Amino acid sequence: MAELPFPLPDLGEGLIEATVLEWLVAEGDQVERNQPLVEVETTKSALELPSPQSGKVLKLYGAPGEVIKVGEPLIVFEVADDTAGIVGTVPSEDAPKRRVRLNANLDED
Amino acid sequence: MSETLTTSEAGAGAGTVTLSLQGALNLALDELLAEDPKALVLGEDVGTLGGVFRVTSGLAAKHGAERVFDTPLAESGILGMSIGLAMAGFHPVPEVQFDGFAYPAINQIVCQLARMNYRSRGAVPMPVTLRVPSFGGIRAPEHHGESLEALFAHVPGLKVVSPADPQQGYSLLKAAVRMPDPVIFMEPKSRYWQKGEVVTEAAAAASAAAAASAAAAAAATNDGGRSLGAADLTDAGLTGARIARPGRHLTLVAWGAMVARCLQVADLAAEDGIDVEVLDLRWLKPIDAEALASSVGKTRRAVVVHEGPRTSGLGAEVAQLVTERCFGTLKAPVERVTGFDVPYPSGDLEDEYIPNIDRILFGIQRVLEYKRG
Amino acid sequence: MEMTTGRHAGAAVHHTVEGTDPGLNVQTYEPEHPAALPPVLLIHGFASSIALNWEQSGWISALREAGRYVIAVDLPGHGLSSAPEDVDSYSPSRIRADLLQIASDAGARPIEPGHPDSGLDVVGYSLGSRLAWEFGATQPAIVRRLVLGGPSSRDPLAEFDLVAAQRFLADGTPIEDASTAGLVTMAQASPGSDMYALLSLVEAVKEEPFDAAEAVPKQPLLIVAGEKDERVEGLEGLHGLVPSAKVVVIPGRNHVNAVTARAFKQAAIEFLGEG
Amino acid sequence: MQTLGTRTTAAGRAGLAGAPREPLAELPAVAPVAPNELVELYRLMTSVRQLDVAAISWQRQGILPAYAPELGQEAAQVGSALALDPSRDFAFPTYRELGVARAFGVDMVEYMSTHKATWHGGLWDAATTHVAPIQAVVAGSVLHAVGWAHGQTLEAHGELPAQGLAVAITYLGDGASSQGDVHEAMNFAGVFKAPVVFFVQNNGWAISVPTEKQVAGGSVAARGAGYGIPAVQVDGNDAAAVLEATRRAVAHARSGHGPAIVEAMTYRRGPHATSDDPGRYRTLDEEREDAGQDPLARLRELILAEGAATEEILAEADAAGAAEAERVRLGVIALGPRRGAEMFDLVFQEPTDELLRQKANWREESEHE
Repeated sequence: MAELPFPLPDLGEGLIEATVLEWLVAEGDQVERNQPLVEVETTKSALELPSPQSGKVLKLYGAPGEVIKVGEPLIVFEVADDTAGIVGTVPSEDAPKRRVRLNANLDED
Repeated sequence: MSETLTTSEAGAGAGTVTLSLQGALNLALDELLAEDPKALVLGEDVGTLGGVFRVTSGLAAKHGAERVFDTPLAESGILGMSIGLAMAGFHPVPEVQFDGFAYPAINQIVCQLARMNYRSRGAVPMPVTLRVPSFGGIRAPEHHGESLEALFAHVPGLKVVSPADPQQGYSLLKAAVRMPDPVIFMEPKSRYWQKGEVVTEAAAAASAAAAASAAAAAAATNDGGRSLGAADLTDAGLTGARIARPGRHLTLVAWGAMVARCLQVADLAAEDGIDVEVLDLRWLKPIDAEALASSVGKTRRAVVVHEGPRTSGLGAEVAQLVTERCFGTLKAPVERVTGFDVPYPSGDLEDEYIPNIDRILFGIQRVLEYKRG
Repeated sequence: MEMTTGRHAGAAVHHTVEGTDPGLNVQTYEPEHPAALPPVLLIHGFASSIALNWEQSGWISALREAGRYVIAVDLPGHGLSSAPEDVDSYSPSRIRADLLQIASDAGARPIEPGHPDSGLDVVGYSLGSRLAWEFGATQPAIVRRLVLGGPSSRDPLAEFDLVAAQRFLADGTPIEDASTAGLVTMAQASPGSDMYALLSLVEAVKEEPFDAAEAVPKQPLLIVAGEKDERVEGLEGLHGLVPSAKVVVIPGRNHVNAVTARAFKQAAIEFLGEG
Repeated sequence: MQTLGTRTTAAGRAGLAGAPREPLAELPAVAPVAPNELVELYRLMTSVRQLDVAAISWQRQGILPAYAPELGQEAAQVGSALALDPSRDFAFPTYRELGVARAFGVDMVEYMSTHKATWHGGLWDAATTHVAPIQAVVAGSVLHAVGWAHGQTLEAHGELPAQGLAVAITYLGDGASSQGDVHEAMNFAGVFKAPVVFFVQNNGWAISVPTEKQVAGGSVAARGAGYGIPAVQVDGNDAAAVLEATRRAVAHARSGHGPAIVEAMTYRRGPHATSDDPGRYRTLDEEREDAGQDPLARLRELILAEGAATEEILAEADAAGAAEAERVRLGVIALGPRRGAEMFDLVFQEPTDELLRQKANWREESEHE
């Protein structure tokens, strides 16, 4: 198992900080990728941050009302070693989808 | 056992373990380091961290920081140092962290590693296996997803191999490291997390021993069946291609991550009544021309699928090998479904670039409906 | 052999429209496990967008998770929609007509007894609440339930000092009216919004100011607002017009940050899940 | 050196357990070169000089297609190579290290085979002679020396052997020092404390480009400070000084203190290669002025002045060198082409089927062996 910190990401448009509104997960929770983690408010809007990955929540930073700067730790995950630290994302294994149908007369074979 | 192996589970079949490709490669390296005191693992972040894909996880702790060690961040240095270590009698297994970072090491790979045996007239062999996490599919930044097999396969003096699943990863890595020649080992990084059953060499040996003692008693009732992977683990079973799925109407030729996609396509084609054979080439140099001839000689149709760009891609080599051997019986020219002649695109466009199910189906359809005119 | 062209299976729907084609950006979202309930139309607030008001705030994923098919639209001059030059394209009545067309194109059908997935549920926020109120009141045959977030019975845009705003944009002359100054700041901060389109919208709204009593929706109504929402003057006014309305106040939240609140989403999803 | 900001110690660990000792601030002192060693230097250098001069004429006579002369670098090459023990140390040359190969005991016909276009790397056995095959990418083998040297550290398993570590010596010039691989090699060697000596022959010219247009800062040795590698600059035309400096560098590496750099300031008196025309970039007057005293003549004067040997002994050495050059000439002339089959046979230890097919096809169509 490895610890993986997730800092407050760059929210774009030159925003440098955000205020924690409400945590949607608690320490000890098992979260899935894209599950909402926290509501934050910037000078422009309020938004939910989705989890960048699945894992167990080890530590949360910032009580509601506290300001966190971009790049400062927001949350620490405990993740299985085989998913930690990579560049890129683990591809999802979706059921195969098709739109092309094959059509052949193999009689002459 | 190293840390990554905690992901293994009790195998479904007797004598097998369920491992991710990462775990299978990790196990292979673990066993290689144990059996060969001259084997070394080196590269960026392969030691304490265990590699960015965790393939070398736990190996430094188990086999010592002298044998599994981090190098400074310089690919040419990693390769040049590996060459020197091989000259000193070691069997280095260097890693470049991502395929695109093999480019800074091209001089050492092409001008040095590939030629040292030749230049020294065989006095200085190069038993070096360069592990390269390869191909796309993980929406990574630039140079973190490229398909260099045609580039490597074109270089005299290199051998090139790419495993498609955990069993292949385990067995082919062992075969590669035991070879006295330089091998470029292209790991399909999009398949690192996929799990599969792996017959370890120890399990295969045990099952072979059991089979031998049973054979005497049951020789008369031999049904010709063979246990999973056991034959693949012999030296002979590892030098060529393998039929990943048998079929009658058409051969899909693939390697690395494209094998899994071609197996999906074969299932879909079966819905339309087309029985597709999937040939996992495994070795991209040397290419198993006899296996190609044998498969396409039977199906009389072939589509080769790869992620790398089309022009001068390995698909052209495959097509030519097939044409030389099966021209008379081919029902249609060999079709290629490949990446495009464009720099590897960003994650958002990755699905457009990598051959997808429909593009492969289109390729199959073009072969099926080909009319001589 | 069956062949399909293009990446997206659904072909674009083209209509001949009267006046300018507003070029509205419509996005639809399929749930993974559809519930037998009508589609939900989302209408965002002034100087906001689908992305800001609904996607990044977690509304789309929450609704999809609840099995709801979602139709979202960027208002003219907002988000990915075009910014037509003529003021008419921004008038609330024209927008309501466009919304009806959009909902119908996206598959919403009039309410039909015995068919729980017929009709259309509407969620609006801020300016979107005003549009939703009027839309519900004028389209009883299709609108089934209404959720109004951060609404008010009068329209802050109606009191907007357009001349001061234009002067400010032209040469930086400070805006005296605090409400106008606040709205301009918000609009300037809003990514993707066209400032002059937003002013056209204000102009159009001033021509058709909100009069809640003029048309009162008959549908079941949920009103949600942050406890500290300074714009919710007269929330009581709306409640007075629809005494049966359910009112939820989110503790500690204001007009900007009430939109992401779990309590808001949960109340809305629960309310819209009722038959 | 000025350090900006707070200096901190890196917390990360080098990959090596039981790391060798810290580098010394200065290379250890060694005994002065003994008189009999001066004579040995002379024997080797006169052989090398006569072979080198002869090889240029062989090229003019059509015996060799091309040759890279090392005229003027005899002291740097022989002096440095003599500091090593060819039975256990390993030399990684470029294509201009005749003197090194000769001092390591490489057969000179096998050495000249590379210039005769018989075999790129040369015909000698690199594994037994401990001289790596010739390769043409300047600085290409510098990293190999670091790898080989680190292998010696690994073989020692954290214990310094009684006879010290085997040492790699890698040769590079002022031109090669511009290559990125030299930086990587010095950095790796510094990090791993590899027992390797970087021997830089700064001969003033990389073909037509002078050192001042090649080496920023003017000295390759000065770079050692940045890598924490002790370095010395030495008069590369003074054979005894080169031998002593290299012995100090080797002693540093052998005793587990890690790499060292020796920069021998010398002069390429001849052209870059036999097809080069130095007149296009330097005048004869400049050559005379810059080259300084001929290293062989200088050593001869020193030996006679110190009474280390007589004129007669030196004359015998010259005669032996001339005889050797003649033997090598005959050997080089007698050297036939390699069998074409070697092209195929020596690519891999285990040739591929495809290569064997190509070989069979070649044999059939060319009617060669």
